[in-house]
Amino acid sequence: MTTPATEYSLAELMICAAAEAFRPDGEVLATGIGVIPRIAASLAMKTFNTDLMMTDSEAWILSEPNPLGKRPDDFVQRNESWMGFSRIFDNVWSGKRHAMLGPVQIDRYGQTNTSALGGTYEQPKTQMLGARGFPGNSISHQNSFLVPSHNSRVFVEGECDFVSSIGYNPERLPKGRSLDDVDIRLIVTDLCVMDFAGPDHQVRLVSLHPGITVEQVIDNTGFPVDISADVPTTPAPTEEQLAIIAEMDPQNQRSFQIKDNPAGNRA
Amino acid sequence: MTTPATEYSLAELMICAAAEAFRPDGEVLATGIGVIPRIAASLAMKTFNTDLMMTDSEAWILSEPNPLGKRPDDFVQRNESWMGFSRIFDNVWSGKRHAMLGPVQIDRYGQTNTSALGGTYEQPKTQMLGARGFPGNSISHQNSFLVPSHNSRVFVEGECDFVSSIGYNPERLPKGRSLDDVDIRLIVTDLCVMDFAGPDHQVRLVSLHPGITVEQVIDNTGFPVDISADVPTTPAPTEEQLAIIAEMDPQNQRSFQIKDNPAGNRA
Amino acid sequence: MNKQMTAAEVVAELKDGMTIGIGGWGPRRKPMALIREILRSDLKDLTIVSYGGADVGMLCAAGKVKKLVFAFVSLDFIPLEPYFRKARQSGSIDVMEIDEGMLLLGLRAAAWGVPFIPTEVGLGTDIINKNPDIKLIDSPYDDKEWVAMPALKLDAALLHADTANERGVVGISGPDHYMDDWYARAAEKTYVSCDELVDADYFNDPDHARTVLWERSATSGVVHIPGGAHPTSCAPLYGFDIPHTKEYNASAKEGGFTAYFEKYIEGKTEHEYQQLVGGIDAINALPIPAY
Amino acid sequence: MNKQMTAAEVVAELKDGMTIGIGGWGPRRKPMALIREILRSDLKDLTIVSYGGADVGMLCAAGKVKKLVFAFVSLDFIPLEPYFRKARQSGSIDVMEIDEGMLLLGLRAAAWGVPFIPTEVGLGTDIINKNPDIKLIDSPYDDKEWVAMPALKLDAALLHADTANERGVVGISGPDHYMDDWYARAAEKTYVSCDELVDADYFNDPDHARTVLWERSATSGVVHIPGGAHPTSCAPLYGFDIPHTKEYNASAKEGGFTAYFEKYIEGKTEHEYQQLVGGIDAINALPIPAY
Repeated sequence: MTTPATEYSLAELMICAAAEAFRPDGEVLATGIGVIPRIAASLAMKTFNTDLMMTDSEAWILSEPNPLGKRPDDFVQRNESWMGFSRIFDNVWSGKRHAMLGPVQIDRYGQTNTSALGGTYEQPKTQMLGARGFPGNSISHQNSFLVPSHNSRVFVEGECDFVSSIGYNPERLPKGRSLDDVDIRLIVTDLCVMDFAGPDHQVRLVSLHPGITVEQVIDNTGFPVDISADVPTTPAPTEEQLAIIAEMDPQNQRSFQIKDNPAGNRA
Repeated sequence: MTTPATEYSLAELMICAAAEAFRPDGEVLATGIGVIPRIAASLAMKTFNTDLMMTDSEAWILSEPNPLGKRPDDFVQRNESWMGFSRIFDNVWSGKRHAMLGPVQIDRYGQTNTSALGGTYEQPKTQMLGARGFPGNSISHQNSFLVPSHNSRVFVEGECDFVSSIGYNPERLPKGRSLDDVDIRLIVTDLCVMDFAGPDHQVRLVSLHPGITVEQVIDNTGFPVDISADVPTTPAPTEEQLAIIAEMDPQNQRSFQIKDNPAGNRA
Repeated sequence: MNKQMTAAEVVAELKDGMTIGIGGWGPRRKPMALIREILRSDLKDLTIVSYGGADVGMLCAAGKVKKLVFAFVSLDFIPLEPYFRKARQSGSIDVMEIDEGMLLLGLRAAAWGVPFIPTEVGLGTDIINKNPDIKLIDSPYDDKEWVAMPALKLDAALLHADTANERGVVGISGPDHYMDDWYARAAEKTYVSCDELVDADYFNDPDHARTVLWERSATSGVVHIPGGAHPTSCAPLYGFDIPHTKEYNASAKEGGFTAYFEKYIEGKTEHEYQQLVGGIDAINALPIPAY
Repeated sequence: MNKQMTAAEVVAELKDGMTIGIGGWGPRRKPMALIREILRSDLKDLTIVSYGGADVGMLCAAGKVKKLVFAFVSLDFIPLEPYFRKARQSGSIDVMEIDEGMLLLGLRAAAWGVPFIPTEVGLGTDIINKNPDIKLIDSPYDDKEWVAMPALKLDAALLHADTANERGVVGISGPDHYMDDWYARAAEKTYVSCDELVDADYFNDPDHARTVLWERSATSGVVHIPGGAHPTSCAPLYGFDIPHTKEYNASAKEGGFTAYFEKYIEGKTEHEYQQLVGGIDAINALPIPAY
């Protein structure tokens, strides 16, 4: 699995970068909501972390991830156990899960917003989905975020308008708990990969996508990011990874995930 | 259903008396543990309270009660819903259940003991089953008791050696609750039927089995019983009831429940 | 006991101000025929507890909702529910916004007759800040604080299932029953619409009895309405109606809910509604989606 | 990950003083081969959590038990467990005696990572008086007192199932899984003995996948031991061994546990044990009882 590809899309680069989030997980349920996170989890499960578990997005855990979209009539889904929505919470609260989701706002503490923008809480300017499972996910197990368009409307300067998930905010630390109980892994965007390994859980730049500069990240992030002198470049997908991605996404849904489906190397 | 039988066993009389406990229940799960309580619940379900529910004593709720013992090979069990032991507690805590059980001790408050006799709690003289589900049953739903041998070792003078189930004891009333929250219905013994409708929930004599005297009840009960001047006689089974009992217990297990299987009328 | 009722009889048993739980999940297995009957009634000031989809949107649009207890409201393939958004953005409903798992715990607490279940879910988030009625407690066993998720006691639950019998035995044979069992157990009264009314022998088969998630004592009424979940799905019988849901969604921008309501619901029987959406055969032919 | 282990490897991972949960119910689906392996070991000072049968009796008789968390101990068709009684009547074990449903709540609290679940069960009884470690609490939502049933966190759970695969997917196809799923979820490590080791495709069938009650991430080890529940039952494969259980029960009065242990367990492999009780075919022929 070591032949770097020369041609690949940004979406494919992001899939491979996001798959890395699941590498150290061991045997957990990998939940990737959305096309890129789901292919990322599938790629991890089919390569470097075969102990992962995934669902069919409905009621079954699978021993092999399903390809995206409509499948041939003779397709046999590799069920492993029943996993209705009510049982998902037994898994969430056990901590044996890693969710990768795409919130609308993320602040310097890793707090996210999936619910309401602007106005007041009683009358928001823009109502979105709601808190969903973010409160429970964030305090129960590891989480990563996927941001298809890295800008300072997502990475806000202040706190999120509504805080759906707990982050590394000392002001909100519950009694008897430590900030180390929060476990946010990677943020994968269209510009870079970040984590929370800066000083005092500050957001840190892990790698820049090919052709992206530190300045682009700084300019498009509403809060300071910990940036080392020598930031590595996000590794290109390997040919083997691209083949698995194509197998998992035969209808090329990934090509619609990033505006204009740009190439991965923007140098 | 109105032809009184002239020949019937004491066990059959007790079955019919015990079935009365389930008459006013409406739609609840009737759990009769032991031969007489189970036939009693079956009789109630097949006659005057067809809304009752019963299980197969394993994992299924039935729409018709199973006969006792080994059934013919072509027998079709009338399943209605899965009801594994874990789900039983959802039913218990909903209050929609009536259990009829046979504890080893019953005191004046209707508290019962199924666990330990004599000695200390750390080292009882006689260890029995344990508290089982009695604590939960007693505080969640209505309960009745079946006592095959009415004597003052069962109906103890003081409190039970170990209190497995809550009763009408003001000393043990939990904060914020009322003695009326406790709901003990009938006690059916080989001598009589009793309930807790005396003054301040005192045990009251409801009816005497044919040929049994008030003195026999008093002499064999370790605490005072509320007894009216004119105590009725427990009604004889009807021929129709005996036919159903025979159908539910084709191997006549009921004949082994009371020592020497006496006749119901001991006059 | 024969528990068969009509949808109108169910709605007649509901009262203004009640707390009503609605089963299903987003666009899946919602008791939409019962919801339509509520829309036709003068019922009002309801507190709705739901993993919400168009059920919540329509009730909001029709002004039936005083307060909503929710973790999300979504049409799924259309992420945002238009009429729920309008209600929120106009400040016209009170909300108790909680986590999906907290909603489950609240139903379980109600089902088990306890005032709350402790959880750490919600700590450090605005779920706690925006819900002063949800209390934090100490534990007698550690030095941490915990969220005391209160029991969500329902006056009534409205559910849709594929099979039921007249005694109130309800079978859900699709792959997921969602939290419907907990709605049934948390409610004072539970009303179930069903696609198929089966006879008692149907459940003799252990495979069928396995699809029964609560005792019939937790079912108050059964309404036989084939296709009654439309435009939401009822696996394994039919999928959701994507074109109809798109039309419903678009109505929020063109004509408003009044236009949708007049076209499909007002003064119409469920049979007339079904004719307008293609008829029962078309409903039963809606494909189950794959993800 | 291949999670296959031997019974000896499982017991080697257990440590003195651990809290160990044992699945099944009374004489039903107990991991008896694993229990026998513990009896052969020098493991001691265990806290056992069990809906108890001969598993508890044998561990008590062999002096392995420091403390027992229980609601009952029974052989069912023989109501009282002789060696549990001896242990209690000699005052040789500590106990936490609770209600059957409280035990379930304690496992659930541990599974959900919360310190307790409130319940009214136990109020007014000696369950509370004899267990000073079980605390009463007030509710922020009413003026009543409640029992705070503490989480029963297990260092290990020992379970027996009819099917499993090498990755730790466990299927229980008998009519009842008892509380085994909650034992698996409440435990740091869960070890499962199974009658049949199946390949991965077995669970592709939704009917088989339905028999799986917890994710494989909650299974640490799988031990393939056909007949491993003997003398308890493993429906639908075999019933309990009534004659053998009667002999075990009688041993308490004649010869004591030493005689039973020397005859069936000490220095013997599981295969030798099975030969002494009639062989695996005889075990598989034990009839399932009807009540």
